[in-house]
Amino acid sequence: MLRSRLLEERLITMYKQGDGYFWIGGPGEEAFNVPLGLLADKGTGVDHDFLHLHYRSSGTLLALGADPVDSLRQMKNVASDPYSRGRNFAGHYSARKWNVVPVTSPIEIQYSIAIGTARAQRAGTGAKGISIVQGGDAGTAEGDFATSLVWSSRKGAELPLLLIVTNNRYGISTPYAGQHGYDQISERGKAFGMPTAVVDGNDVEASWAALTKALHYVRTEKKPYLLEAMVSRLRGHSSASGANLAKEEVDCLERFQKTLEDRKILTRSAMDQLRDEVTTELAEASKRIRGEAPPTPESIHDYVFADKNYVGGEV
Amino acid sequence: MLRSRLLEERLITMYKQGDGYFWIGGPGEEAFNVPLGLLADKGTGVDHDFLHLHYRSSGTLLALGADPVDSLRQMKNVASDPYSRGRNFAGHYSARKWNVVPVTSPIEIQYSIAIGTARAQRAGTGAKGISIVQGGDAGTAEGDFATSLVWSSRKGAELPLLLIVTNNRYGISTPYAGQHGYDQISERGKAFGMPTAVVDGNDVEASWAALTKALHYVRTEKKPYLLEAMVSRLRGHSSASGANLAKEEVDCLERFQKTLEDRKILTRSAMDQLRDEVTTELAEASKRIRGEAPPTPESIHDYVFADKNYVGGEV
Amino acid sequence: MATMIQAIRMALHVGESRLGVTDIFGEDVGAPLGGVFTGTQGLETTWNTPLDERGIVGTAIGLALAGRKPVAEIQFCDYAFNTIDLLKVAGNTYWSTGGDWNVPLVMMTPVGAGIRGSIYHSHSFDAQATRIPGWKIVMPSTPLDAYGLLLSAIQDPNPVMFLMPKALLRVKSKPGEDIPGAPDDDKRLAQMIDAPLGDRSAWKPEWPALEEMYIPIGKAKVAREGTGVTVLTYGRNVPMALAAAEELVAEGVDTEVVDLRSLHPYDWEAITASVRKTNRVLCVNEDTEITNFGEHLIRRISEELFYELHAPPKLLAGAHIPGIGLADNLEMASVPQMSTIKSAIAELAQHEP
Amino acid sequence: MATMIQAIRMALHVGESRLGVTDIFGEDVGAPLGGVFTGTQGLETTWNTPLDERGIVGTAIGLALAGRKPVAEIQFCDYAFNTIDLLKVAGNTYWSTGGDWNVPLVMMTPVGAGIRGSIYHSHSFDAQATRIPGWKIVMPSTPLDAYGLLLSAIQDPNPVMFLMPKALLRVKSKPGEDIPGAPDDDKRLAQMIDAPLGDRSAWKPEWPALEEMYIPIGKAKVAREGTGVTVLTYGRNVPMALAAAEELVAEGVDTEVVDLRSLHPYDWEAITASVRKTNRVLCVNEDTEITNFGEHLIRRISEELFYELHAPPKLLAGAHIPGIGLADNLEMASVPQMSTIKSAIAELAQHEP
Ligand SMILES: Cc1ncc(C[n+]2csc(CCOP(=O)(O)OP(=O)(O)O)c2C)c(N)n1
Ligand SMILES: Cc1ncc(C[n+]2csc(CCOP(=O)(O)OP(=O)(O)O)c2C)c(N)n1
Ligand SMILES: [Mg+2]
Ligand SMILES: [Mg+2]
Repeated sequence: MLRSRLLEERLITMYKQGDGYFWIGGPGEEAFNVPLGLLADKGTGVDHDFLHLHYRSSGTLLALGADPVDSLRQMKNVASDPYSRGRNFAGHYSARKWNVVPVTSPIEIQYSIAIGTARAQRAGTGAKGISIVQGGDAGTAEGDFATSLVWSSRKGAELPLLLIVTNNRYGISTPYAGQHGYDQISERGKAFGMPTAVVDGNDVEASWAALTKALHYVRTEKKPYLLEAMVSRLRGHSSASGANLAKEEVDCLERFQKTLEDRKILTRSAMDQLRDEVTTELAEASKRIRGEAPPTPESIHDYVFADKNYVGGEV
Repeated sequence: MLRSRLLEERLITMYKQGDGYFWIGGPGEEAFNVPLGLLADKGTGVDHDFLHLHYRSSGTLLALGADPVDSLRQMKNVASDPYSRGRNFAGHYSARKWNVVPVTSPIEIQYSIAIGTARAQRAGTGAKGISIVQGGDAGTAEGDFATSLVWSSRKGAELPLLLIVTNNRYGISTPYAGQHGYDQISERGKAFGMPTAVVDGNDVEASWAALTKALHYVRTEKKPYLLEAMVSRLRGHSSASGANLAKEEVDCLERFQKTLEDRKILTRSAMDQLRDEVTTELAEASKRIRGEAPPTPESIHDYVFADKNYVGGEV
Repeated sequence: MATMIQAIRMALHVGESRLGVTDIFGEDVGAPLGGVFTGTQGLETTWNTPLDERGIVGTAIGLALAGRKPVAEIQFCDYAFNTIDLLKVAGNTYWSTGGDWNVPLVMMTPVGAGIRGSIYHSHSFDAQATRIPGWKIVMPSTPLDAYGLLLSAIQDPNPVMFLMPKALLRVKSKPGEDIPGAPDDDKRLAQMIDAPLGDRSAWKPEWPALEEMYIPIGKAKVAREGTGVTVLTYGRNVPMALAAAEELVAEGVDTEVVDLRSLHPYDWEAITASVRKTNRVLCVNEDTEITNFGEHLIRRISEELFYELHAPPKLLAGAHIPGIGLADNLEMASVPQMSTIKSAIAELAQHEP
Repeated sequence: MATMIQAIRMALHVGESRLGVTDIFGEDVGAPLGGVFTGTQGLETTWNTPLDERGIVGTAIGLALAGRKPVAEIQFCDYAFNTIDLLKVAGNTYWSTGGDWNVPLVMMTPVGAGIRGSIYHSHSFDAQATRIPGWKIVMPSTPLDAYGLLLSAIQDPNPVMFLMPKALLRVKSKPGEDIPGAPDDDKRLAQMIDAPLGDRSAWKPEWPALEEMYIPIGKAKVAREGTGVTVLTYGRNVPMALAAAEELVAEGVDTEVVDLRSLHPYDWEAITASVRKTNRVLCVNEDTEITNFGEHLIRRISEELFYELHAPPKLLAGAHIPGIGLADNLEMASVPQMSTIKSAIAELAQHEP
């Protein structure tokens, strides 16, 4: 969690120092997203979980084992960015080795795509993995969210899909209130006969428990489950809105650190020391990658067409 | 109801005799669609009801006062077809004088368009009319149905919209069972806090009552209501599936005629006489319009751009 | 002598029984109907989706990413216009991820006019499709090409769009163009693979011993050799152009008809060779004529082969109007017909520089 | 000296206060933000929609049919590709109903590259838009044109698409091109109509006494007269072409720059006049180059003005790749730049027939 937070802070600093054009990310969602990365069954192919994530998912990626320096590379849009080779914005992860399906900028389409990976894993296929899809609250107004509910819950053809909505009560500048007809988005799952839950995503233990329960259900029943996590948006929407600290929001990291301190699991100074270490490490890394090569102009023509079926297992 | 049924039968005969290329329509929905036309507040502009109908809505149009011969004209695609000037398929009505918004071939988009007319009539505008939208069961899988639920139920910004689903338990060849996660589509409205109801659309009295109740709610509360009518598909999907009689389906007209007879409101022979009269009338009309002129080739370029704002009141 | 729709069905059978196709799906694609044009009758891996094109395209992408081999159908291309964003994603995923995820899927959809389909069963999709980078796009004009292109589409590791010219689906193959392994006798073939009318719950097709045959994506076919005028076309307009060419022989016009077959990537070599030979070029297709794929071809020809042209290049395409009307007069006036193709060729042939 | 985004805001103010505009809406269009580019700050009839582009377009159509005058925004044109079917309906309703219902709405959306917007904030929409019959499509290159075109769009009884060149939104008008009625002093104007940073709940704009000024839809502007080469362009590429033309004066090349302003209907007369004068033509736009609107212009020019051309016509457009990459090198290599426009003009000028 701390590492993920510090990564986002470094990315924001890079943006502010002109080492990147745009920042978007997940400070405020770590207490939920880190457990998600730890609990997912990581690997390649239908026997592991497919992750269709949001653009606030650094916490999940780091928990899966991603190198934070690679996030800096994407921010700096250098050729060595392993997620998009300098093509895409920060936070737009892709990692086939862990079934992390590319994060898409168009809101909510991951919910329509996730029903496809889930279909490949449905009961009877013998596939051991499930699919997990995540997005924001405002985005649930798109038809793709409904597509996901409809397709995953068809009687007799249910899909092993965990639908997650991370509700930070905003879509850019537009507040949750006034845009929805229900109190909680999870209510929309009920009509489709799927179990639903709301969890305080600022509480890491509650998140862990809610995810464990939901994942267990989807894995064993091979049916959909809708989980809504109430989270904070600690740095506003993105760099476009300044990326400054939103003081009115609960900080899950502070809360977790306090718990650790109260329960005497870690001392404040140990935590501060770790913070300093990681901060320095990331600051140095961000300087180092300044020297890495940008993509060449001609490289725009690379990777238009594949000549092998990599996802089909060709190597 | 009888007139509407006989109109559809005539249209099918025309198709079978080569007097038209395609038939689609509403035999089996009359007990619901005729009351809808009678109960709607017809007229032009926001002070009357906007009707966003399905392609099975002849019953509603005739109840509003449409001339059945005009339907034959559309079937025969002659230039005098007032709904589309020989351009569109049978059943694709449009009547600005009665706020009948053009029936669209793409399934379900009427639900996204209806929120616009309803918005023009929402509480506070002073508009007296409401909007009514209708479509089939299978079509509710499209995101536009969800769009309609989301937009019409926003707290504090509710729309006066009656959402109707005519459930004939088929989408072309695909049965209802196996495509949905709930028993009744109306359940989907509950999450959005709107009242819902299911009615036997083969029962004309029940339909009348359900519509009256739903319309009253939408008119007085200026909020959405979801009504699902269980109807029959008496002639299959369209001419593409043969348009033959589906004997296993309940025939609402027969049922209504039996009631009328049982209650001694009309005698069977009086009804048979009416049937014969209308049948002859329509048969003659269909012959007569064979002589009407087809649209000219050059007319394809007409009505690409308007030079007046007719919907805005210019004449 | 199979029809194009039978050829498609046979290719899908080969696909699912030998080439790893795992899912053939779309609205009414599975039993009992087997597709509104019968293209998927009797297959093993078909299933009926909800009525939701966005879900269909999304599912196809997801299945592909999960290592399966989906063939998704959009019932009519007229109903694919709410999915352009998803089609773009299918086309950009390999590029956006710098080669991390390829997206091997096939989308098939009927296109074009010619069946009095009115406004929403007459759309073309070639112009829209060629605007979506990352897709390969093919469109056959004969049953054999349909068979060979569909097999190539199935084997391709990229998203491939297979456009089915609606008006040709029931046209039979010409002698010598039989599907390899299928019986030549059409009655026999129909008995083997066409579902019976009425109850078909107990029916099973008897598949012929089909041979694989691949038509490479990106290769055009000179459907008729000639020296006077080049016609660049595809799909429904190929037989029209061929018929026009035959009629023009009497007028001393020798027409070359190039059937592109692949719209992207297209066969620039074949186009160049033909234009260099005839020095006169007509592009024909049914899509609306502003921002039309034929205009791309003409632009490139004008740029690169300007001094080869002995007459202004010409496009014959659909009228730029909001729809194709139902009445005979309307449909005929909206898209190229044999007669209008014929006069356009004749005019080009007669043009004096 | 207003910026283009201020000019748009002022036009919308005139629209809602005098021309009957009833609803200005879209994602983040209302308070507190007033649009991601500030285009709708301080207006009276704005409101924030759910995050659902299909609902936005559907609502716009419905409001129009109900006799209201909506101006709908799609936050970035990159996110309009899931609504093409609805845009087609807006464009075909008047035609499909044989004149029964017209659909008077305005849709505005930011387009194009130039802000390092990466794959999903760099799309162009001109090629896609010109493929949808029944729409009028405009795209300004100056604040004054933006003002005058938007007022015309609002008054039109048809659907009109107003494409906002993202990279020019903050560029100020040139002397002599002031918005009629707005103060020339930009500080003063900003004080009057730009929302303050921070809490703006109590803020109200002070609107200048604006005069109506209409730029007719369908009329191009000769942005620079010249006799050597014609450049047909619009939006972001206009100032680039003008700068290139100035630099080329030193090389003895006299460039005419035609700013189309309206893409549909477009000003064929102005195009013809310019091509007849210079006999050399370059089309420039940022959209991907296969099935591109510039190809339509070149096709028509090749067909109708073939013998006027003293050099092959040329298109300079976006590379035909799945997206525009973020890194400087990638964006610059993907769409025309001043330097590439300049060399293309020079090459055309030097071409010996
Ligand atoms: C289809 C689409 N429309 C609009 C946008 C622009 N946009 C980017 S983020 C965003 C708000 C998303 O809000 P929410 O779904 O609540 O997610 P959050 O950012 O709050 O996590 C919008 C409108 C987009 N990316 N995609
Ligand atoms: C967007 C779209 N997709 C597909 C079709 C083809 N189609 C026409 S009717 C139909 C079935 C509709 O079923 P339902 O919504 O239940 O209405 P019903 O015909 O049963 O009244 C389909 C798939 C279409 N018209 N529009
Ligand atoms: Mg949010
Ligand atoms: Mg139905």
